[in-house]
Amino acid sequence: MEDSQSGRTNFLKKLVFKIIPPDRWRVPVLITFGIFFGLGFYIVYISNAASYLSDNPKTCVNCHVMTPQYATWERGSHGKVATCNDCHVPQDNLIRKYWFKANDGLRHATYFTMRWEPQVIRIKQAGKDAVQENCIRCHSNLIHPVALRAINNRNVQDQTEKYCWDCHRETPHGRVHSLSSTPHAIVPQLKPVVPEWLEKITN
Amino acid sequence: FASSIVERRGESFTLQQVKPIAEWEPRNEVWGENYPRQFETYMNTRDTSFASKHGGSATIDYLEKYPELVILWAGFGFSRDYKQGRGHAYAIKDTRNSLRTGGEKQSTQPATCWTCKSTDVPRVMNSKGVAGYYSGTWKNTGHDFVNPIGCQDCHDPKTMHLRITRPALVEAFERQGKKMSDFSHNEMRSLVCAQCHVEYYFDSKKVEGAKYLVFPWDNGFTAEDMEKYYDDIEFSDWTHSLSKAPMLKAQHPEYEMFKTGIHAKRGVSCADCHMPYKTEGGVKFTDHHIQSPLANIENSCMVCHREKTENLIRDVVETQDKLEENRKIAEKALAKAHIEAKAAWDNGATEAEMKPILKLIRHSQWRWDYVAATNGLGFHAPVEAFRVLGTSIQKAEEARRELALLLTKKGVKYPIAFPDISTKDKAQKFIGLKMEELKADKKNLINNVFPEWDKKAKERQGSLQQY
Amino acid sequence: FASSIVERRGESFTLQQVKPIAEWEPRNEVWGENYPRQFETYMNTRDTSFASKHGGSATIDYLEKYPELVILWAGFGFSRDYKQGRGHAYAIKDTRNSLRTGGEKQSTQPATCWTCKSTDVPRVMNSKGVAGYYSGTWKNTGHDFVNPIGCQDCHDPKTMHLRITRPALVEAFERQGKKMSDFSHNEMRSLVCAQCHVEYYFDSKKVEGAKYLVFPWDNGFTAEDMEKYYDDIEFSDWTHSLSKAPMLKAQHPEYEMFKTGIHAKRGVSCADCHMPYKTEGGVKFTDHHIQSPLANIENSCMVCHREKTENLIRDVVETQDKLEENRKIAEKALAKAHIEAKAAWDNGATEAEMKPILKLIRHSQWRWDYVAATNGLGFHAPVEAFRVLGTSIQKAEEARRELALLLTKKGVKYPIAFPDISTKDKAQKFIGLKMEELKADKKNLINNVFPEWDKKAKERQGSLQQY
Ligand code: HEC
Ligand code: HEC
Ligand code: HEC
Ligand code: HEC
Ligand code: HEC
Ligand code: HEC
Ligand code: HEC
Ligand code: HEC
Ligand code: HEC
Ligand code: HEC
Ligand code: HEC
Ligand code: HEC
Ligand code: HEC
Ligand code: HEC
Ligand SMILES: [Ca+2]
Ligand SMILES: [Ca+2]
Repeated sequence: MEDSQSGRTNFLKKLVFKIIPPDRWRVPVLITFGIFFGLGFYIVYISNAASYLSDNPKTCVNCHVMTPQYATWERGSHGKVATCNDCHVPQDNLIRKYWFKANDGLRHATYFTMRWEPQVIRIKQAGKDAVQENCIRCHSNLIHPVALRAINNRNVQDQTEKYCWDCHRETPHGRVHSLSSTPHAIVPQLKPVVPEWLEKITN
Repeated sequence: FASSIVERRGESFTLQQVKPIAEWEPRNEVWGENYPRQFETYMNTRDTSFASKHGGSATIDYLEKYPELVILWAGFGFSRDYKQGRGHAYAIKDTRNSLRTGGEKQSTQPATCWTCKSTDVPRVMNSKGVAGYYSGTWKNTGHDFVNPIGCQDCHDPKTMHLRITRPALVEAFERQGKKMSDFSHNEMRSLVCAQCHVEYYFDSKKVEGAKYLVFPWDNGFTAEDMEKYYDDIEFSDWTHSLSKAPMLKAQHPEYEMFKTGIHAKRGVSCADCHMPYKTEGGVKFTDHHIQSPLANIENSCMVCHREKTENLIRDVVETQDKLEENRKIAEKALAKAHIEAKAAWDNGATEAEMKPILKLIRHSQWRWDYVAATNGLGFHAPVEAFRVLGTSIQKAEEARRELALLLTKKGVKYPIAFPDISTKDKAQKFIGLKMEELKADKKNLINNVFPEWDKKAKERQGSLQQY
Repeated sequence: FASSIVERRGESFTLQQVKPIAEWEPRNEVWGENYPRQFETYMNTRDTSFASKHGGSATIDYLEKYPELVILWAGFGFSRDYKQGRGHAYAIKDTRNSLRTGGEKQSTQPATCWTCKSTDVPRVMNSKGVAGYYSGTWKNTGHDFVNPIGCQDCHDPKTMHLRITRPALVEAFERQGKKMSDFSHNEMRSLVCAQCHVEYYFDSKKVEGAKYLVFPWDNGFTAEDMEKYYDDIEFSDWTHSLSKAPMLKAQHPEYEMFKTGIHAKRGVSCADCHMPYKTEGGVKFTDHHIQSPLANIENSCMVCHREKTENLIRDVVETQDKLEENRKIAEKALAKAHIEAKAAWDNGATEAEMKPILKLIRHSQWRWDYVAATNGLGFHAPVEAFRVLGTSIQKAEEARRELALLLTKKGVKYPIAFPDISTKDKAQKFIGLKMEELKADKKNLINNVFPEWDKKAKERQGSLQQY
């Protein structure tokens, strides 16, 4: 049903070989990288990326492109019981958790800044795996009755065929997904990131 | 780079009119000054590069693709020329150039034909009155209609609210006891399309001298409901030149068909698929590049269906392929029935003998056309399309059985010899169309008359956008 | 909390069985001691109270509802008795009581008929060998099959994993180059059903003296693919007693049809709709009360479709009503074709004249049956069902055209007089069935033979559950 991950490691290997530049290019490449990282840190600062490390869902709506998900989550039953990160970030150990977050956070920030986001954002494979694990983590009592372990444990580990939300299609973000899917939703106001003095000068 | 994040936070959602729009303003480019995003995307309907398996904006010459159609429409304008519709911006151009609207010498269409082609229609209706508008001829009024389908047709210039500008729709609902104000905002997102993408006929009796545009919905929206409506008033669009059957022509009953499908039942509107929302720079707007949604699966279907693009395309095309298979079965049977009916007449069949057969042909072809004329080749409501087609096949074959008996009775050897109608040209020659003459006459119209229309129009409105 | 996933992954995959289950254990109640929830819900398949518009567990006598079927199956067992399937727990009872399995004197069915009815099948196959199992007669082996469809058919007694126990399915896939282990867990949730809910025929040539069960899928799963398969091997289930056509019988191709539908393409399995999860006491388990999902919309459909119950029912029933409309068109045409073919024979038609006509009838009825025999009346794959039905209608009517010509040629007045077949009784009388005799013979079987079967079985297995 879903895109497979095979060939990914192969692809990474090839990428590494491709990325290492020929000798005479190394200096310009290094400089370019420097600029990139510098700017990168600036983005991290200005986009409130530090807040990304917290578990407060409000930090997600720092980016208005996350509004539909926030709005649908907040008004659903999970709005009362689970934060975004309860579902979207691995919860089994701290290293994995923050590695995952950093990875995602930087990619999201880059996409957002570059306006690369598609009209309909779709969850990636790594994200799916994380979410699925989390559904199971909370609802294990419903799907792991002791007597049924044989069937469901196998099912759980081999989750490439069926995700919880293949059946529970409305949980938690609803059926309709798009940047425009909750046009007038009332969500927490964003904190200004432009310092007051700059605000005064520019206005 | 970084500042763009800051900037994007300030993006706002308000609508503002820079320049107020005059009440009857037909020029899309003038509306466009206020709404550049909508105008820009609207102008993209001029792009004719997209072709899907069965649709798209690239021209499909249906008579070439399905030559039987020429036989089915013998004696009627559609046998000369019938193409898959293109973008709204081409509405004027395509109507002018179609051989259905005739040439300089021979042109028989009424002004009513303009109704679904131009933003000038509301303006002219306002000045001449509705019946007055319906009374002219297509050719004499051509100078009045130069702005293709656009903003004026669907929007109120003050508030930009969706509104209905074509009386035929309002009147059809009124006869059913419904007011336009009964409909929800979501329904309006389909009803603006239902002004045009519907079955219609011209009523010559309603107002003396006028070809009044009427939607035949008094009994309901199904093929059978409309068939009964037409039978009851003994209406026919033309008499078939081979079989002499009193025929009906179905035209693009997209709205009627769509209503019976699962998408409509789930509250999906035409605009959801054909005009999906887009968010650009934090501003949400409606994509006015109305076209096949297969050109834009990511924004249209995927909003609701989290599937791979190729799967969604496959689903549509599979349904269409299957529909086409059964459609062709009906088409071929009907073409033979018309030709056999001609043979029966030629061999002395009587009115009384032919009457029940011609009724079967009329009904079969109407039902086939209800399906075939609906754009989307069945996708809008697969179950209903197939159901109606099944009844069409049965009636066509029943007609052929009766014809076989009648022909044998008249001493004709059965099966009779069929002409070669494997291409559009051959089929048109067989039914006696003089295509060269028609094309030459059209050329004169294009060269001698259209420039005058455009000149007059430019004088009237001050500017003339090229589409 | 966080560590729980890691931890649980280490848990062993073995099942805690209160009482280990023997390898060939056919008794559901014994399995049930370990899995009370599944057993309890399984036993609910004895409930016959639910009736939907076209399905449900309450008995529908199809021959009463559609009397044309009697004509369509003249000369074949189905013309005596054909009912809508009931719950799995009735599989033995209904097979025993059906007039298709005959009576004490006259009973012609092979042991192969037991294949899809009993958990005893794997046990007997193991002891007699597959071909040995297929070689007995239904009546002589009756004592061996007393436990209706159940756990043994779908589950491995050690691990409770889903598994395939019927060789016909495995062999069919092997001929296509597929192994059962190629299929995913999700596909297994449909494949366990595909052991029985599929088209089949008995191959008498494969093993001398055996009626070998074969699924005719070598060319593919569509009606046309199987038609070609049967034509190529010149197979027919029987020769029609009126038309003398070499006929095919389609039986419940649910799996084949389902595969062409949108639900299958989206990865939905039979079990999703017919065995949805149920929650009870904080435990989610599979509801083994297999039945019409319309009895249980809340758990089956609504998990995926957040719609009102009545809307979902309406959607199903509307599709079914429409399919029934076209199905009846084909049915009536076919009934007439058979009767007209008889008239043609009666009036001196020759083999050569009849051959092409009989082929049309064979193909038309096969296609009609492919759709009609599929439970769910089209819902499982509406588009495919309608497509196939459309081709069936065309062929039936073509056959009737040829028959009309032939009859006139033979000097018979057309249309011929048709008998009154408006009820099952009248239709059965017309085709010459002596129903009283058949029923009396069945009564003897019930009274004299079944008690012996049950006695033998009880001795063999120690206990006998009443269903
Ligand atoms: C800097 C702006 C920004 C912030 C803050 C942000 N996102 Fe996103 N997010 C995006 C953009 C842009 C995309 C689309 C990227 C793509 O399509 O790959 C996205 C995509 C996603 C996706 C789907 C793609 C995937 O990686 O699987 C998930 C899930 C997601 N975000 C969750 C979150 C959560 C949870 C938070 C808060 C902890 C959050 N986002 C905060 C901008 C942001
Ligand atoms: C109960 C678990 C859960 C919670 C809580 C949750 N999500 Fe999700 N999220 C999901 C699932 C499941 C999907 C995949 C949906 C699909 O593919 O249909 C998803 C998908 C997404 C996507 C990808 C785009 C889309 O619409 O599918 C984004 C972005 C996202 N979530 C952001 C968020 C944000 C931001 C929050 C908190 C405000 C949040 N999620 C809370 C389960 C959750
Ligand atoms: C942090 C724990 C947590 C996670 C992670 C979580 N859930 Fe839940 N979920 C709950 C709780 C607690 C409730 C009960 C809420 C209530 O009763 O209002 C619930 C309720 C539900 C319900 C019933 C109500 C409804 O909204 O339909 C469903 C279905 C469900 N969850 C599915 C999921 C799925 C699917 C996922 C993963 C995408 C998931 N849950 C992830 C804690 C969680
Ligand atoms: C669920 C989505 C959906 C809805 C709702 C919908 N359509 Fe379509 N429409 C399609 C698809 C898919 C096609 C096939 C396009 C193709 O074959 O390239 C199509 C084709 C068409 C076409 C022909 C376009 C072409 O290029 O072949 C027209 C005209 C059309 N639709 C009008 C309408 C109207 C009017 C309505 C409402 C009454 C409507 N549609 C509702 C999806 C939809
Ligand atoms: C005023 C009449 C009118 C209205 C209103 C109208 N249409 Fe059309 N539509 C047409 C005509 C005429 C054409 C064919 C133009 C041509 O071929 O030159 C057309 C063509 C189309 C096409 C084919 C485009 C292509 O590139 O293949 C689609 C799709 C379509 N319309 C959908 C819609 C939808 C959806 C709506 C409502 C949102 C709508 N139309 C409203 C008259 C109208
Ligand atoms: C009720 C609205 C309506 C009326 C009245 C109407 N049309 Fe159209 N016309 C449409 C729509 C909608 C389309 C696009 C869909 C399609 O092509 O099926 C279209 C498409 C066309 C096209 C381009 C495609 C083709 O068929 O080659 C031509 C030319 C055309 N119409 C001519 C005419 C003529 C001539 C008349 C008068 C006899 C007429 N129209 C009356 C709505 C209408
Ligand atoms: C065939 C019908 C049709 C035509 C022609 C049309 N529109 Fe629209 N327009 C719509 C529909 C449908 C919507 C969505 C309305 C809604 O959902 O509230 C819309 C929405 C809009 C909006 C509201 C903001 C938005 O994007 O949703 C503006 C502004 C607009 N159109 C401007 C224009 C302009 C300018 C033109 C001419 C270039 C035009 N429209 C031509 C049907 C049409
Ligand atoms: C606004 C939501 C929405 C949009 C947009 C939409 N659909 Fe659907 N679609 C639905 C719903 C709702 C159903 C009914 C089944 C269900 O509840 O999931 C459905 C059913 C279907 C089905 C199964 C029924 C059938 O007719 O075969 C297909 C295939 C399908 N859609 C394809 C498409 C394609 C292709 C597009 C884009 C052209 C599209 N849909 C756009 C909501 C939508
Ligand atoms: C998407 C849901 C769905 C799936 C998947 C599905 N079915 Fe069904 N099935 C139905 C519905 C709905 C009916 C109609 C019930 C009625 O009319 O009461 C039905 C009817 C039936 C019936 C007749 C029951 C009756 O009471 O009339 C049988 C037998 C059946 N299905 C078997 C299967 C098999 C075997 C599969 C897989 C190969 C399957 N179904 C897959 C929904 C489904
Ligand atoms: C071993 C053969 C066999 C297997 C395996 C099997 N079935 Fe059946 N099924 C039957 C028979 C035989 C009947 C009819 C029983 C009767 O009428 O007495 C039946 C009846 C049914 C009915 C009608 C029940 C009613 O109350 O109307 C449904 C629904 C059904 N099966 C679905 C399924 C599904 C879903 C599966 C797989 C999960 C499945 N079956 C597996 C043989 C089988
Ligand atoms: C490949 C599996 C299979 C074989 C072999 C099979 N059946 Fe069935 N049978 C089924 C299924 C599945 C059903 C339930 C679905 C239905 O009724 O359409 C059923 C239902 C029945 C029913 C109850 C419904 C009715 O038709 O009245 C009877 C009786 C029956 N079968 C008798 C027989 C006989 C006699 C034979 C041998 C000629 C036979 N079966 C061979 C699978 C099979
Ligand atoms: C017609 C096929 C069929 C029959 C008969 C059947 N089952 Fe199942 N059973 C299934 C399917 C399908 C599943 C779901 C398996 C999965 O998704 O992993 C299942 C699941 C189970 C499970 C795992 C837990 C759960 O509920 O999901 C147990 C235990 C079980 N069945 C016991 C039984 C017992 C006991 C019987 C006899 C009374 C029985 N089954 C008869 C098809 C069947
Ligand atoms: C094959 C379809 C299917 C899949 C996959 C599935 N579920 Fe469910 N789930 C159901 C059905 C059906 C119910 C309704 C049972 C009931 O209400 O009795 C349900 C009920 C639930 C409920 C209880 C809802 C309530 O309203 O009380 C929760 C929580 C839940 N599922 C979580 C999950 C999680 C977590 C997963 C992934 C591991 C999952 N489900 C996968 C079909 C599914
Ligand atoms: C496990 C999920 C699932 C279950 C259970 C399910 N469906 Fe669907 N259904 C779908 C999907 C996926 C589609 C395809 C359209 C889409 O993508 O939404 C669909 C499409 C449909 C459609 C439109 C296509 C058609 O065939 O007309 C109808 C109607 C429908 N479902 C009704 C039902 C009914 C009734 C049931 C219960 C008997 C049911 N569904 C059970 C997932 C499901
Ligand atoms: Ca018409
Ligand atoms: Ca068979």
